[in-house]
This record gives sequence, C-alpha cells and structure tokens, in this order.
Amino acid sequence: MSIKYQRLIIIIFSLILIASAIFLILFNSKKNFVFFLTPTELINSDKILKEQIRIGGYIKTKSLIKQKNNNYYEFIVTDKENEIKVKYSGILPDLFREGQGVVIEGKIMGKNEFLASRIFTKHDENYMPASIKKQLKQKNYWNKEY
Amino acid sequence: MQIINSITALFYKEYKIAYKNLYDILTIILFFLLGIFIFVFSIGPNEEIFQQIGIGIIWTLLLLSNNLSIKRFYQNDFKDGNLHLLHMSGMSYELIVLVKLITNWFFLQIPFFIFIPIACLMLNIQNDNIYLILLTFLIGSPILTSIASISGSLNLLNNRNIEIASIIVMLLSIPVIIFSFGIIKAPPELIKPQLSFLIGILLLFVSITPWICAACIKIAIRNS
Amino acid sequence: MIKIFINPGKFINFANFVIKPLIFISIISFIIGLIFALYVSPDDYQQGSTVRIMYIHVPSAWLAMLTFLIMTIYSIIALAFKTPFGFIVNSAVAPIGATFTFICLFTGSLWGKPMWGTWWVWDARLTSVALLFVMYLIIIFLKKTTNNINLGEKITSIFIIICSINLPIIKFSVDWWNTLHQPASISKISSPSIDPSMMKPLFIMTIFFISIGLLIAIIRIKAEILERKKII
Amino acid sequence: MLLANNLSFRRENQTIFNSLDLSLSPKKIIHLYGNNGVGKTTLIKILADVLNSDSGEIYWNGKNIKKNTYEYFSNLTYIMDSNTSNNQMSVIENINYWTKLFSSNIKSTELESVLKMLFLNTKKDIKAENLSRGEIKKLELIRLVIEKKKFWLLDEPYSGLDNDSIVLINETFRNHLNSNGMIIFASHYCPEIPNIETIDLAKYANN
Repeated sequence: MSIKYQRLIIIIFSLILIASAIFLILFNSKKNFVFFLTPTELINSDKILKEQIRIGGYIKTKSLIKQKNNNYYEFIVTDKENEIKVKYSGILPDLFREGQGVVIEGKIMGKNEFLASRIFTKHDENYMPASIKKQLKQKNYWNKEY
Repeated sequence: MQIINSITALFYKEYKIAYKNLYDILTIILFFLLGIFIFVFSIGPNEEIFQQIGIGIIWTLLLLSNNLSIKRFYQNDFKDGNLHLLHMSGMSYELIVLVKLITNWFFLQIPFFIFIPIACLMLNIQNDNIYLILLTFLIGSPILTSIASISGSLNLLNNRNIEIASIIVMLLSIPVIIFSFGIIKAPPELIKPQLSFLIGILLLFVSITPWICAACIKIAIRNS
Repeated sequence: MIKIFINPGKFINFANFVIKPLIFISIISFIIGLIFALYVSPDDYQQGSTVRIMYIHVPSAWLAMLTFLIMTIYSIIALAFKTPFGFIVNSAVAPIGATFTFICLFTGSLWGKPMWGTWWVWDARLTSVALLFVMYLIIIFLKKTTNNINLGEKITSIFIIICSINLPIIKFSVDWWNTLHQPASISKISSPSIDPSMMKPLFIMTIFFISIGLLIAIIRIKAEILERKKII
Repeated sequence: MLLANNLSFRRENQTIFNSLDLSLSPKKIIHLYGNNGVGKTTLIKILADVLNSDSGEIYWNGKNIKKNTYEYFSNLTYIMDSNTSNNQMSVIENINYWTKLFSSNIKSTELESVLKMLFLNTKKDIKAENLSRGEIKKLELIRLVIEKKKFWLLDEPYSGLDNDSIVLINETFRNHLNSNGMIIFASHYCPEIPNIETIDLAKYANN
C-alpha cells in the first residue's frame, strides 16, 4: 500500500472524526460551561448544590431592602419566570440598582433563598447617552423591560 | 501486506522499549502519587477541603505527569534517524504518529487507571465521583496523549528552551481540564451533554494530531 | 496589487510610499479621537463617565483578534506556498498583537472594577482573551527556541494555526454561554446598539488603533526584510 | 538507474556544492570523496530525500523521486551517519525488528551465516549499548542484507571497522554489483573495487 493510499485513508478517517466532533461540540455547547445559572435552572435542578455557585438574573424592581448602617441588603433576583431571594452584606458595585442585571456568587440557604458572598453587576450591550434616556422617558418611549 | 508487517514491527519495538524502560513509567506514576502527598501536606489533612478540591488536585497532577512524557514521543527516534527509517519502510508520517499515539497512550496512561482510585482514596473522594473521574480520564487521557505528542513534535529540534514544550501542553490542556472538571461538578442532567462535548474534543484532537505532528516531523527532518 | 502582500521587494516600495500618510492619519485621528472620547461624547445612561474606557478597550480587543487572524492567514499562505514573507510578517506582528491584547485586558480590568465590582472574573470571554495573550507570548518565544531560524518560524506557524481555534471561541463565547461580559454591540448589522454620538469616537479611535498598528507593523516588517537581505 | 542533475545546496549563505551532476546505472559504484565539511553527508542525505536540495532534481528510473517516493524507497537501503539500531534492544531483537519492518524474506540460516562472518553470533543477546563502536557499525550494515534492495546508499560504511570486516564489506559490495546492484558511498578510505567511479566533491564547491 503506497504512501498516497495511506494518507488518503487517514484523511477520510480524520474527516469523519472531525465531522462527528463538530456535530457533538455544536450540539452540546449550549449546555456546557456555565458561568451562572438562572433562577429557573437552579429551581429545576434536583441536585442539592452545597458548593459555591453563581446565579444570574435581574433585580426585581422595588424589592431592594437596605439597612445602610451595617451594609446589609436583601433583594429578589428574577428571570421573569422564577424568583430567588438574596441576602448580602458587603459593598455593592456602582452599577447596582433595581432592574439591573447581576451575577451573584454564593450558597443556597433553603427553598428559594440564597446567601451571596460576591456580587457582580452585568451591564448590557446598549450604550446610550444619559440625556437621550431622559428624553425618551419623558415621551414614554422608554420601554426597556427587565 | 508489507504495511501491516511494518506496523506490527513498530508496535513490537515500542513494546520492547516500554518493557525495558518500565522504571521510567513507574517514575511518572511515582511523581503523580508524591504530588498528592505534597498537596496533602501543604493543605493539611482536612477531609472537607479535599472532598471539594480533590478532583482538581488529581486532574492537575495528571496533567503535570503528562508533561514528563513529552520527550518520550519522537525525540530519540528522531535523533538516531529511526523516523526516516520507518518512513523508508513505506509508512507515511501520519501513520507513524497514529501508532505512536496508540502505544504511548497504552503504556503511559493505562497504568494511571490503577493509581487514580488509590489517589482518590487518599483524598477521601466519594465513590460516585471516583467512577466519574475514571470515566472522564478514559476520555481525557487520549487527549492528553495527543497534546503531549503535538508539543513533542513542535519541539523536536528545540534544545535550548524545552520548558516551552510543557507550557504548550498546559495551554492546550485547559479545555480538557475545564470540561472534565465541569462534568464532575455538574448536576446529573448535564453530565451526558458534557460527556459528549468532551468526546467531541477527543475526536477533534485525534483527527488533527497526526497531521500536525507529521507536518512538524517533516519540517524538523528537512532542517536537521 | 496582491503581490504587495506577498513579495518583499514590492512591499518595501509600498511601505516607503505609505509610512508618511500613516503617521499623519494616526496623529490626526489620535487628537480628534481623544477630543471626541473625552469631551464631546456624552455619558452613558447606565455607566456614566466610565463608558469612555470603551473607546480604548474595544478597538484594542478588535485589533488583538484581527492581528491573530492576519497571522493565521499568513501562516497558511507561507506554509502552503512556501513564501517566506509570511514568516517575516508573523515574527514582526506577534509582539504588536500581544501589546494590543495586554491593553485590552488591562483596560478591561479597569472597566470591570467599577462596573461589575471585580477586577477579574473567570468567565468564558475573559478567559479566552487571557489565553490569547498567553498564545501570543508562546508564539514570540517559540521562534527563538531553535538554532535554525527557518525551522523555528515554520514550527511557530503551525502553532499559530492550531491556536487560531481560539478566535471563534473568543468571538462567540458571549453568545454561546452565559457570561458576565456583555454581548457584542456592533456586530448586529441591522441596528448597532450603540448611540451614534458614542459610535463616532469609537470609530475614530478604531481608525487610530488600526493606523498606529499598521504603522508599527510596516516599520517592523521592513526592518526584518532588510535585515534578512543583509544576511543573504 | 539513478540520475541527478544540477544539484546545489547552500547552508547559512554558504554554498556547499553547486551544479553537481550524477548518474548511476546498474553494476556501477560511486565513491564520494572529500575533506570534512565538503558536503558528503549532505549529498547522501539529499539522495535519500532527507534534505531538500536548493536546485536540481533526482530521478529514479526516469521518475522524479519527490513524486514517486514510495517506489524509490522500496529500492533503497540507506545506512545513515547515525546508528538506527536501538540501544536498549539486543542484537537479535534489533535484527528481528528490521526483518519485520521491511517484510524481509531472509532465511534464518542465511542470517546466521552473516552473523558468524561478522563475529556477532556470540553476542546475539547483548544490548546494543554494550557493543563496541565497530560492532554497532557492523550491526547497522546487516540491514543491507536484510532489506535486499537494489540501490545502496552508505554514509561512512568503513568507520570504526577492523581490516577483516573491511575486506568482507568490499566482498559484499562486489557481489552486490555482480547481481545488478548499485552503490553510492561516502568515505575517506578508498577501497579496491573494480570500475569504481570517484567523485571529489571539492571540485563542485565554488565559493
């Protein structure tokens, strides 16, 4: 069997493998490599997660309870389907406000309760001058949903 | 068929060398076990901590012991002209690489299947997780072998800065570590998709390794 | 025309022709870009003044990836058609790409602290860019590991081709996985989610980054060509 | 039939040799000759398709060897400057490995007699790393007999050998030539073989 035939066979072999690899990777990539879970994913998963995990979602409007003297906060994180109550004591990032997207690192305390150890605020891909937002709000065009 | 004879001859030789260098293979395993000792002593024998980070320790040490085997792939055969001799016997470089991958996986990674459970016991890892570690290692170890092979062939003529070979191995192993560690930590319903993702990475590496290594070997031989 | 990008002799003519305009463009765009970025452009509705880091962060990230893409293309060309010019480009351009990646990581970290509340976080986008930086460093080191410069360059090209798999991962990591990093704003062709008043400084700063990168690259490539000619 | 035309090779801006022509027909032997650094090993490596020449082509039976590598290799035995025998394996293991690798149909009695002639029959089970320099070279040369190819390409076949072995090798060369073989070898030593063509590589170096 000449070198050319060997290489041809190995090429075919490799192509088949690459095709199946791409299929497997693309088919499963979404379910992988989770930086954070959404509240729905967290509530639906059966495994009791003892370790530190991260949850991500939006802070429900008018849910933030501040106790300013000892930096203690309570708020509700939602993904519009399910809600989780989060407790946190510490310093909040600048961007933290109601309606903002957040990623919270911490442990599950009980049914739909979460004790946060770190909070990251997530900002979206929209960039808009602050003045325009005011104008939009005045004219009631501001309908960004959280 | 001449080609089959050549392949069996190469297997025969690799087996003979592996058998005669059994102590070298045992050294790598000893490195793995001693590494675990070092971790235990440096963190302190705390069962809870090890249950959390034990899997990470085992995978890290598997990766590091994989580093030790980089030079066993092509370095000797390249220096004494055996790679060209094999090529002259009618084997293409890609085929040589494939045979080398199989033998090196067999002789260097299979022994770990005995020693991983022992390491897990030393670190008090739960039984369910031991099965998962073995399963991920079954899929992950051929990837590690391919990576070591790629790195070894990239550094065939590198006699100045062989450390960079280890760096390349570590860089390319990062996806393996991320996904095999992810499987063990994942909730049960995510295990299957993650496993198939890891298999996808395995297939990808196995299919591209012969071509990359053969190209590197050709370049090295042309410039020797 | 295409020969400019393959033939060293023609490239030097092209370089001599193009260096002065590039210096001019980069100075002008730098000044205008800074004026726009620091004074003219408005504050963001969410991030306030901090958004101005974007005008350095985003162009440098784009160029870090673009540089790697160029290196990949030149590696393939150089290996397939045996033109040494590709190797020259690779060795000249790799440190520039590393610098851009470093600027991207550094400004990103500065941006992350006030906005996300952390300097660094291990999400897919940040990790893959950090790996890109490591890859650039390995590419710079790998060339110098052998006695034979020809061999080192070929090996490096193969390594670049292997590493180019990281590029789509960086690009699509924010879409494929849940990340802290926000998705791309500009790639949506229909309507970019950046306001025109912020798009302008971003655009000008991108021109500045491209022109300064090209300028340094062309000077380095020219120097490399001349040095090799001297040897031969 | 081997034909090489206009071969040239440069290394680090230095021309090693230039416009070298070479032709070899059956029953012919070529001796490459020259001082150190004149490019003997380089030329042999080019002929064995290890290195690429900077110009010129090599033809085997009228076909370019770059395009018909497999056919060329199935006619070529190449004894390198380095020893391809494995240090860790014994003499007989090395020989077994080569017989299998090249699918040789050599008979064990024939092999036995060759080993006896080379005085290696008592050292069959000794590891190659414990052999002397000359013995390793002899072990290496056994490949000529095992592979049974038409065209022999040898780099320094005489180095480290004793007089008896040199005589024996010359004898083998003559037998091979008589059975339509072709040989190219590089050496400082000039053996007494009829019809030998000597090429002085110093002539082709033009600096």
